[in-house]
Amino acid sequence: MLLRHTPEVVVEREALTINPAKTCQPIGAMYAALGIHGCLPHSHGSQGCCSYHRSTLSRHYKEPVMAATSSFTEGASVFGGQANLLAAVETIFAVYNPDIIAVHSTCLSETIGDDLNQICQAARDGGKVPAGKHIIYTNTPSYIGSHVTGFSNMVRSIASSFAKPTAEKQNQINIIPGWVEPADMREIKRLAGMMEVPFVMFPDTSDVLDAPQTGEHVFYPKGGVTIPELESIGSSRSTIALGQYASEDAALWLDSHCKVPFSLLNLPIGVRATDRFIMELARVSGMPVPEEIEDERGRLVDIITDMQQYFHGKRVALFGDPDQLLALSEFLVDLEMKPVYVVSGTPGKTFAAKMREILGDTVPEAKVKNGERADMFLLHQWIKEEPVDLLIGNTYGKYIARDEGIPFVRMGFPILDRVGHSYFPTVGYAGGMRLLENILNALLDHYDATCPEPKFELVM
Amino acid sequence: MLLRHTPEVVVEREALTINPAKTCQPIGAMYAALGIHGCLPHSHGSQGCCSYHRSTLSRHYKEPVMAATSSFTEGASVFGGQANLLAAVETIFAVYNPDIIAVHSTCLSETIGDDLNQICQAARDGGKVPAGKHIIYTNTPSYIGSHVTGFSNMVRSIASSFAKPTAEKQNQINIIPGWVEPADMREIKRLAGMMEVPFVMFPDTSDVLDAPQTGEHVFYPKGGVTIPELESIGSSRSTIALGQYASEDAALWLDSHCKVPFSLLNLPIGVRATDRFIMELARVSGMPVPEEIEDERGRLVDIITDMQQYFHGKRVALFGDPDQLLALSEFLVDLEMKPVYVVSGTPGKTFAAKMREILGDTVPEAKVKNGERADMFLLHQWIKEEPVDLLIGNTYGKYIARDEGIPFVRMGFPILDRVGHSYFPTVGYAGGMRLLENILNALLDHYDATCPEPKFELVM
Amino acid sequence: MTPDLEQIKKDMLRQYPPKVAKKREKAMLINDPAYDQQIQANVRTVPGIISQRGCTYAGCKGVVLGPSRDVVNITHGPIGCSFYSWLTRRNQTDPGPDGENYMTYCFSTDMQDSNIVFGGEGKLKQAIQEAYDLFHPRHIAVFSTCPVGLIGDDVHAVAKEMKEKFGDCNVFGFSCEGYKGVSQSAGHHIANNQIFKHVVGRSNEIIEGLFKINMLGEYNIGGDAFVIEDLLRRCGITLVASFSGNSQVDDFERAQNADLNIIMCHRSINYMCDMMEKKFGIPWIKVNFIGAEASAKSLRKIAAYFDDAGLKDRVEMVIAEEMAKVELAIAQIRPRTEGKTAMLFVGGSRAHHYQELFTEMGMKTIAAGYEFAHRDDYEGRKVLPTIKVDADSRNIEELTIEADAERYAPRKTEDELAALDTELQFAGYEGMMPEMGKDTLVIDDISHWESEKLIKELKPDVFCAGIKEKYVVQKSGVPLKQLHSYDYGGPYAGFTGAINFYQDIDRMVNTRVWSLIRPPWKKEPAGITATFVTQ
Amino acid sequence: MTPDLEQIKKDMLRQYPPKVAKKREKAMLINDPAYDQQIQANVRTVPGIISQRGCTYAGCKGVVLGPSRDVVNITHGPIGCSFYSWLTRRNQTDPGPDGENYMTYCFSTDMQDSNIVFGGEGKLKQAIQEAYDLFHPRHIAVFSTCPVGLIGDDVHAVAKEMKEKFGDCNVFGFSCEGYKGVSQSAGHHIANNQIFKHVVGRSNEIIEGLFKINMLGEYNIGGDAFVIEDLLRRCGITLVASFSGNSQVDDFERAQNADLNIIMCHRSINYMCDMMEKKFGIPWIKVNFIGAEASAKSLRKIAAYFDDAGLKDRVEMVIAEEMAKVELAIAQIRPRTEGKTAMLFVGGSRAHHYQELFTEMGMKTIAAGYEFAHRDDYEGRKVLPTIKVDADSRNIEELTIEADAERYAPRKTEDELAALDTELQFAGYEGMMPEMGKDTLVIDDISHWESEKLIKELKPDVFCAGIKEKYVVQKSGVPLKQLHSYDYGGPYAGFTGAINFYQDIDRMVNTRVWSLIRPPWKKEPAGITATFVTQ
Repeated sequence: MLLRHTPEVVVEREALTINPAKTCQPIGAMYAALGIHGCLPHSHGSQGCCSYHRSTLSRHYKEPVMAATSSFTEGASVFGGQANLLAAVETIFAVYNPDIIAVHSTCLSETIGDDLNQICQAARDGGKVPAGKHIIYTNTPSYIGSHVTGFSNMVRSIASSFAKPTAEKQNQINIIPGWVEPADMREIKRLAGMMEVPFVMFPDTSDVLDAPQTGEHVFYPKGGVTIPELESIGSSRSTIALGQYASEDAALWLDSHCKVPFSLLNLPIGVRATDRFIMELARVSGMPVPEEIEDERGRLVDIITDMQQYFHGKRVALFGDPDQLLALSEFLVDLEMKPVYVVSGTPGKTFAAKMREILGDTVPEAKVKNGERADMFLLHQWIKEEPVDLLIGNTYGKYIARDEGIPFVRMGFPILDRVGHSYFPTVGYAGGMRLLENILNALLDHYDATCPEPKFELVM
Repeated sequence: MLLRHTPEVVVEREALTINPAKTCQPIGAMYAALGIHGCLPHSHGSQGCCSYHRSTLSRHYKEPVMAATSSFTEGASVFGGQANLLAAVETIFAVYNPDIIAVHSTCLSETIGDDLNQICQAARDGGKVPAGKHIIYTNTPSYIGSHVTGFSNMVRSIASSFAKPTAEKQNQINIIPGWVEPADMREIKRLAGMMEVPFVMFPDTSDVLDAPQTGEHVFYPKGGVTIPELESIGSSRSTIALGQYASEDAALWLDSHCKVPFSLLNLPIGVRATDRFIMELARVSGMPVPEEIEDERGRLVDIITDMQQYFHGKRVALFGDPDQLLALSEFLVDLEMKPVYVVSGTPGKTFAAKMREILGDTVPEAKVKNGERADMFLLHQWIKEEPVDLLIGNTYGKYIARDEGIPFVRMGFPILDRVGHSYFPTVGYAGGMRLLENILNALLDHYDATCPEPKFELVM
Repeated sequence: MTPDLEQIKKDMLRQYPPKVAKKREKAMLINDPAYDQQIQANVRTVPGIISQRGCTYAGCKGVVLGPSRDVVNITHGPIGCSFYSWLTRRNQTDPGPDGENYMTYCFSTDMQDSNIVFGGEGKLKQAIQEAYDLFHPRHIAVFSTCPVGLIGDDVHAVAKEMKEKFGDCNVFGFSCEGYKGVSQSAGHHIANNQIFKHVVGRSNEIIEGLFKINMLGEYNIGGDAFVIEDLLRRCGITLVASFSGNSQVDDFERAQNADLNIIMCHRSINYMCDMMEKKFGIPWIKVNFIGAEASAKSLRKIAAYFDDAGLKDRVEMVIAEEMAKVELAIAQIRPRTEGKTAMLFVGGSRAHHYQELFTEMGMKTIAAGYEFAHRDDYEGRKVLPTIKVDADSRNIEELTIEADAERYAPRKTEDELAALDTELQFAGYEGMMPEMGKDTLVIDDISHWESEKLIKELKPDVFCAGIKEKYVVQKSGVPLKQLHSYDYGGPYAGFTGAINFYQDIDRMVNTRVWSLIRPPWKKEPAGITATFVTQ
Repeated sequence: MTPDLEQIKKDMLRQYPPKVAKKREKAMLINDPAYDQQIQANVRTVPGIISQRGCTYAGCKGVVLGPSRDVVNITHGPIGCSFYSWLTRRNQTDPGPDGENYMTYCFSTDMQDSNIVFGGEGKLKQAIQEAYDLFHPRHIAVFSTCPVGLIGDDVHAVAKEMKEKFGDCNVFGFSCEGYKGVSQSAGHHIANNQIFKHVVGRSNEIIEGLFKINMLGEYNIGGDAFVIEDLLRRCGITLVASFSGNSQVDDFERAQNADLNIIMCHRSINYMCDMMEKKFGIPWIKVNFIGAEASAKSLRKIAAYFDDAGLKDRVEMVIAEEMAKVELAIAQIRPRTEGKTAMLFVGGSRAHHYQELFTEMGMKTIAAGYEFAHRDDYEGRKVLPTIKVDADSRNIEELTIEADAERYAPRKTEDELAALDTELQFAGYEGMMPEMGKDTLVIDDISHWESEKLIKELKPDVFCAGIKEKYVVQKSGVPLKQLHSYDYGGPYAGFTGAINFYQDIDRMVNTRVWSLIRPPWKKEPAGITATFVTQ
C-alpha cells in the first residue's frame, strides 16, 4: 500500500494537516498574472516560493512558466524587502522588458510587514518603471485562505489597478472566468463569441499556457488580456463573474468603484450551470441562442440519456477547489451520481451550505468539509469507512485510487502526470461531454478489468 | 482467459477465418447513404442483413439508424426480388417520405442476379418515385471486398447518380472524406472553412449520426449532403479524396466522366497527413494558412516533444481498415512508436506495399497482412509470439487486451462499448491531440496500475 | 379519459397504401381476455416496412448452438453473417477456469466470389478440417447463409463426410439460409430439427438424480440461467441439459435422461419438446421464471410433477426465503412505479413473460406484441389445429418422430398424467392474450411507423424492444428497455432477477435526466430583458 | 570555427544593469584545467534575475530526511512549503510489504494568521502530539518555514519537550527558514548539523560485517541507490547507513559502526563526513557512481581501502561482468552520439558527475555550472581555506565537534592512511573545473537570460537542468534532460544506470520529432500554385 499508515477510524484533529487539499496563495496570484499579456509575475519573498510555484505550474502545463523573485536573504527579512524589490524592478525591466510586472507578496514579506503599495509607488517615483510600463501588486499572505484566495486577490488587483469609472458605459461586458484551464478560457470566449457578446475577459491564460511548439521560446506568448482592454473594464455595462471563490471579489470591486453591476454564476460545468451562463449571455446581448449551441447541448444530454444506467447511484468522492466542486457536484447530481464525500482545503463559510443545497434531498448521506484539515487524509479515511465507485480530483488522488482500487478521474489543480487538461475544456456543453467520456471510461475500464469472465461485455 | 483456445504457434490457414477484422459490403453502403440528407437506405435482400446492419450502427453510434429492406422470402429468392423492391419503394415513399432511397444489394440478390439498374428504372417508369424524389442504387456483393468496399461503392454511386459534366467549372471543390466519424466530417469541414475553400463534402454524416437529444425523434436529421449540392459536384474545379480505399473510386469517376481532377490523400490523421491536407486546401484556395490552424498544429507538436519518451520505441499492434491504418501508422512512426503487427480484413494489393513504405526503415520487423484470413486470431497469435505495449483497434480488441494485459485504445469500426468516438474527432491537428491523449492515458494508466510501489510516479 | 384504441388503430394504418393497410390491420387487435380473437402472425413482413425482424440464420444460430460453449460454430458464407452474430447476444456461459469455450470466437468460411461461382464445398471442408486441427472440438456445426442454398452447396453431405473422417467429432449442418421463412422463427424450427436429429440421445450415458429435468428455451441472457440453476440446485432438482443457456452440446446428447422437460420460450423450442416426448416419452410443461410469482409457480409445478414430499418442502423453503427479499424490494419500489404504463414489442415470449414483472410493480401493460411468434403464442396452443400452413412455413421440414425402440419409456401412467394435468397443463400454453388486460393493444410484427404513432398517442412510461428501437424511442423522450440484451444488465430471471428488474425499471421510469432535455431558452425566450443590444 | 567564448560572455552580460553585469561576470569563466581560476559561487542571486535556485527549507527537508521513510516530517508553517515538497523529488524507497513509510504523506501545521499573530508553538505541539497518536513513529522532525523564525517560535524547545514527553520517539527541529543563506545549500548544512546532533550515534547497536561503510549524498533518485546497493551487496560490502537514499533514520543512529564513509554529492553532505571523522574517527573518500568508469573506480577505491584480497577479487569480478554489458551498449549507441554537445546547469554535484556519462558517449560538455554549489565544488577542496565567509554563510551554525570519549576509534594508522592517500585522496575532492575541458564555459547560478543566450550561440544537442528550464529550452527546439527528476526515468547510477542514460540521451539527441516543428507552408509558401482564388 502506498498510504499504508492511514487508519480506518477518523479521529478529530485540531492542528495537524495531512495530505492537504489546497496550497498557498501566491501560486494562484502567479497563475492569474500570467493571464495578462506581456506580464512577468513577481514573487516578493525568498527564492523558494517562486521556484516552487514555477515548478508546479510547469509540471501542470508542461509549458514555460516565467516569474521573478525578490530573493530575500536574512538581511532583507530583518531590514525589509524594499531594496530587493526596487533592485528587482530595475533588473526585470532591463533584462526581460515586460509590459507589466505583477507583484504578489508571501508569508515572509507579509510577516515583516512590507508595504507593497508604497514600494511600487517608490519604484514608479524612482523612475524604475519605464514610460508606458506598469507595476501592480496584490497581497497574498500564505497563512490566509488558499491558492484560490491568491488567484482571487490578484484578479481583484488587476481590476482595481486598471479600471476607471466612466459615466458613459461602453457596449461590452466583462467576463471573469475564474480559475479554469486555458482550454476553458478559450471555450468561454467561443461561447460568448457565438452569442455575439462584445466582452473583455480577464485573466486569460489561453495562448499563454498552451503555447504552440514553434522552435523558438516566446518569452511573452501572444495570449492574455491586454492593458488597453483592462483599462476599459470600468466602462463595461456589466460583469459576468464565474465562480464565487475566484471571481466575486473583482466583480464586487468593479461594482462598488465603477458602478459596473455583475451577475455571479457557478463555473459553467455541466448542463444546468452552462445553461445559466448561456442564458445570462442571451440576457445581456438580447440575442437568441444559436442552433449550434443548442445542438452541442443536445449532444451532451443525449449522452446522458443513453448512458444514464452507468451513472445512476454511483458513489463519488471529490476533492479540489470550491468553485469546481460546486459546479461539478450539481452536474453529478443531474447524472444521478452521488457525491458522498467532498473536501476542499479552501476555507469559506458559504461552501458547506451551498453544497448542502445541491446535495440535500438527493444525497442526504453526503459528508462535506472545507477549510483547515479538510484534507485528503480525511477523505481517504471516509473512503475506507465506506467505499466509493469513483474518485475525482487532482493527481495526488492516484495514491488513494491505487490503494483502494477505485476508478479515478483527474480534474482540478495540479495535474502532474497526464496531458489534455490544458487543451480540452471541461466547461460548456462540449466540456460536459468530455467529462462524461472521462467518467465513463474510468468506470467501464474498471469493469472490463475486474469483472468475472462470464460477465465480460462486448456491448456497453 | 476469454480466448483460451488460441495457440501460440501460427499455422497457415487456407479456408477458415477466425475473429475477422472486417465485415461485409452492405453496412458500408448503408453508412454512406446516411450521409445524404433525407435519405432512407434500403437493403435489397432478406430481412436479416438490414437488421444486422442497423443493429451494429445503432450500437456504434447510440443513435437511431433507419433503413428498409426488401424482406426476401424463399419465393423471391427463386423468382427474383423485383416485385419485393417495387413494393418496397411504393411503401417507403408512402410511409416514410424520404427525398431519396439509396438501395444496395446483398449476397442474396447478387447471387440470384437481380438487375438493380433495371428495377430502379422500372420503379421510376412505374410512377412509384414521386416527382422530385430519387432512387439510386449500388452493387455490394458481400462476397467481394469488405464493408469498406461497400462504402466506396455507394460513394461512387452517389457521385455517378447526380454529377453532371459541365464545361463551366464552379468556384468550389469536392471533398470526399472517406469512412470517418461524424465528428471527423465536422472537423474536416471546419478546417476547409478556415481555409476559405468553397466545397461540397459527400457523404456527410455529421448532424445525422450525432443528433442532439431534443425529446422528439427526427426521422431525417438536418445533416447530410443535399441533392442540389450533389447535382453540382460535376461542375467543381477539383476533388480532394481522403483515403484510397473509401474515396478513390468516386473521385476517379468524377475525373473520367466530368473532367473533375482529383488529388488523393491519406486520411488527415496525425501531423504530416494533416499537413498534406492543409497544403492541398491552401493550394486550391490560394489562401495562406491562418494562424489558428498553425497554433493547433503547434500544440499537437508540443505534446509530442513533451511526451516523446513515453511513445519512443513502444511496440503497437493495429487492426482495422486500410485508410485508417495507413494514416495512423505514419503518425505512430512520427511518434517513434513501432507498429509491429498490422492486420486488415479488407483486401487490396497496394496496402502491404504502402505500409512497407511507411514502416520500412524504422520498423523492419513489422508483420503486415490484409485480405482473407488477415484476422484478429492471427494478430493475437503474433502477440503471443512476441508481446506488444499497446493495442489499437475496434471494440473486439478488448478480449485480446484483457487476456494479454495490454493497454488498449479503441479506434475504428465498430466501437460498441464506449462513447466519444462519434463526438470528438481523430482527424486534423485537434484529432491528433485526442489520439495522443488516449494513447498516453492507456500507457500511463497501465503503468500506474501495474508498476511496483517504489516505482509509482507522482509526475509523468 | 380512456384512449380511443379504435381511433389509434386507424391512425396507425392511415398512412399505408391500401393493400398494406389491409394486411397490417389483421395483425392488430384490441384485447379482451373474455373472448377469443384471431390475430395474424408469422406472415411475411411487407417489403419496405421498417420491421424489428431478423432472418432464419439469426434464429437458427442464435437459439440453440450460439449459447453452447463446447461447439465450434462455423458460418458458411460471406463474412458478414458470422461477424454480426459474434458475441452480440449476451448468452453468458461459465466454462470454469479451464473448460472449453468457443463462444468468444467467430468462425467463417468468408466466401469469396470464386466460391459463389464455382461452389464453396471445398472451402467448407478445408475450413472444418482447419477448425478440427486447431481445436480438436467434439462438436462442429455448420450454418448456411443465403448464397449457400442458391449455389447448391450441400452442407449436410460435407458435414457427414467430415464427421466420418474425424471419427471423434460430431459434425452437422443447418440449411438456415436467411431468406427461408418470414423471420427468425423458421431458424428456430430448423435448429430444433437438426439438434434433435444429430445430437439428442447420441450418448447412452446414465445421469443419476432423483428429479431430473431438462430446461428448454432459456438462453442465459445476462445470467438468467445462473439464477435458475441455483434455484433448482437448492431444491435438489437435477438439470440434465439446458437448451440452451450456459449449456454444452455434451449435455444435449444425454438429454433423454430427464423425466420432465420444462420450457421457457415456447416459440423457439416447443418442437424439441414434442419430439422428445414422442421419441423418449418425456412429458413437457410450460414454465416461466420471469417474475417472482411466476417463478414460484414454476417451481411448485416441478415439485407437483415429481410428487415428492421432501422436494415440495425444499421448494416451499426456497420460495419463502426468496419471496421475503422480493417483498422487501417491492415495498420500497412499487410506490414509485404504481400505475405507470409499459409497452412490450419483442421476441417470441418475452413480450408475454415480462408483463408478469410489470404487474408485480403495479405497472400496466397497455400494448404488446411479438416480433416472430405464431398465433399459438398469442392465442394458446388450442388454436394449433386451426393454423393454416402457408408457403413460407411449408418450406420448413417437419420431422416425423417415432418412439425409440429401446429408449422410449413413459414417465407416468396415463392416469397420473391426467390427474396432474389440471395443475400442470402438459404440453399446454395459454398464450399472451388470455393473460393480457382488457382494452389493451396487441400488435404482431409492429413496424417503426406504428410504434412511433403508439408512443405519441399513449405516451408509455417505458417501452420494451430491441437495439434498433432503443435510440429511436429514447429520442422521443421515452426510456426503452432492451429485452434482448437487457441493456447489458440482468439477470432478470427468478427472484433475485425480479428484484434487479424492479430496480432497473424504477431507475428508468423515475430518472430526472429527461427533464434536462428542454433548454431554458425554450421555456423563457431570451433577450427580452436584454440590458443592451449588440450592434 | 570555434565559437568566441569571450564574445558570448559579453553578449550574456550586455543586457544587465552595470552593477548586475559586474557581479555576474565573476560567476562566469572560460575553463582551462591547466590553470587555477577563481569563480564566484554561493553568493546571493540578484533580485529580479530568473534563477534556478530554491530555498533553505527545500535544501534542508529535501536532502537528508525527505528521502528517509521512517520519520514523520512535519513542516511548521503555512501550507505551501509542505505541499510543494510532497513527493516531488522522486527519492524512491522500498519499505517492503509492511515496513514503515511516511514519504507518501505530507504533514503540516497549516499556520493561519492567528498563529502568525499569537505564535504557533501551541499548534506545533498539538500537531506533533496528533502525529504521534496516529502513527507512533520512532522519529518526528520539524521543519521551520519563513515566518517561524520571524515570529519567534522556538521549534527546538517544542521538539525537546515533546521528545521527553513521549520517551519512545525522537523529536527534533530544523531552523531552515527559506530566507536563510542564498540557496538550498544553507539548508543542507543545517540538516547535516541537526542530524548529526540529534541522530547519528544515538544507538550503540553493533552492526556485523567485514567491510562496513556509510554512503553519503546519494538520494536514490529514480532508483540509483537500488543499483548501488546491489553492487555493494554483490561485492560483499556492508552498507550500514545511506544518507539518505532508500534510507531509514534508524540506520543513521547506528552509522558510527561504519569503517569508511563514501560520499557522492560533496556539496550537500560533506559537513557530515567531517563531523563523523572528528567524532568517531571514520575516514571519508569522495566517490562517484555516475558513469561506468567512475563506478568501477569507486568500487576499486573501497576495495583498496579495506585492502582485502577476496574483496578485491569480487569487485573485479563484478566490474568485469558489468562492463561487458556497458561496452555492448556503448558500441551500439556511441556512433550515434559521438561528437554531440551537452550543457549541464544543475545542482551541486550532478553538473560535474554527469559529464562522465557524456564523455563515455563521446559527447562534449561545452558549458556547465552548479545551481547552489560553493567554490570548492568547482575548484576543489584545496581552496577551502581561501573562501571568505560572507554574511549569508556566517548565519549558518558551524558545529565544533570533539572526539567521542568512548566511541572514537581510528580505523587506520596514520601510516596506513598516508599510504592509501595518493589513490584514495581522503577527505579530498578535486571539483568540477580540473576535470572539464579547455575552452568550455563554467557559469555559476546561471540565469534564464544567460542560458537562452548560450543556447542560441552554441546550440547544444542536449541541455541538462531542472523542471523550470525544461519547457523553456525545449520550446527553442533543444531537448532538455532533467537531472533532478531524471524526467521520471532512471536509474542512472552504476553500470546498468549508465546504460539507461546512454539510451535515454541517444533517444533525445537523435529523435526525429523536432523535425515536425516546422509546418510545410513555412517551407514552400502556399497559394502560388492556386488553381483558383476564393471570392
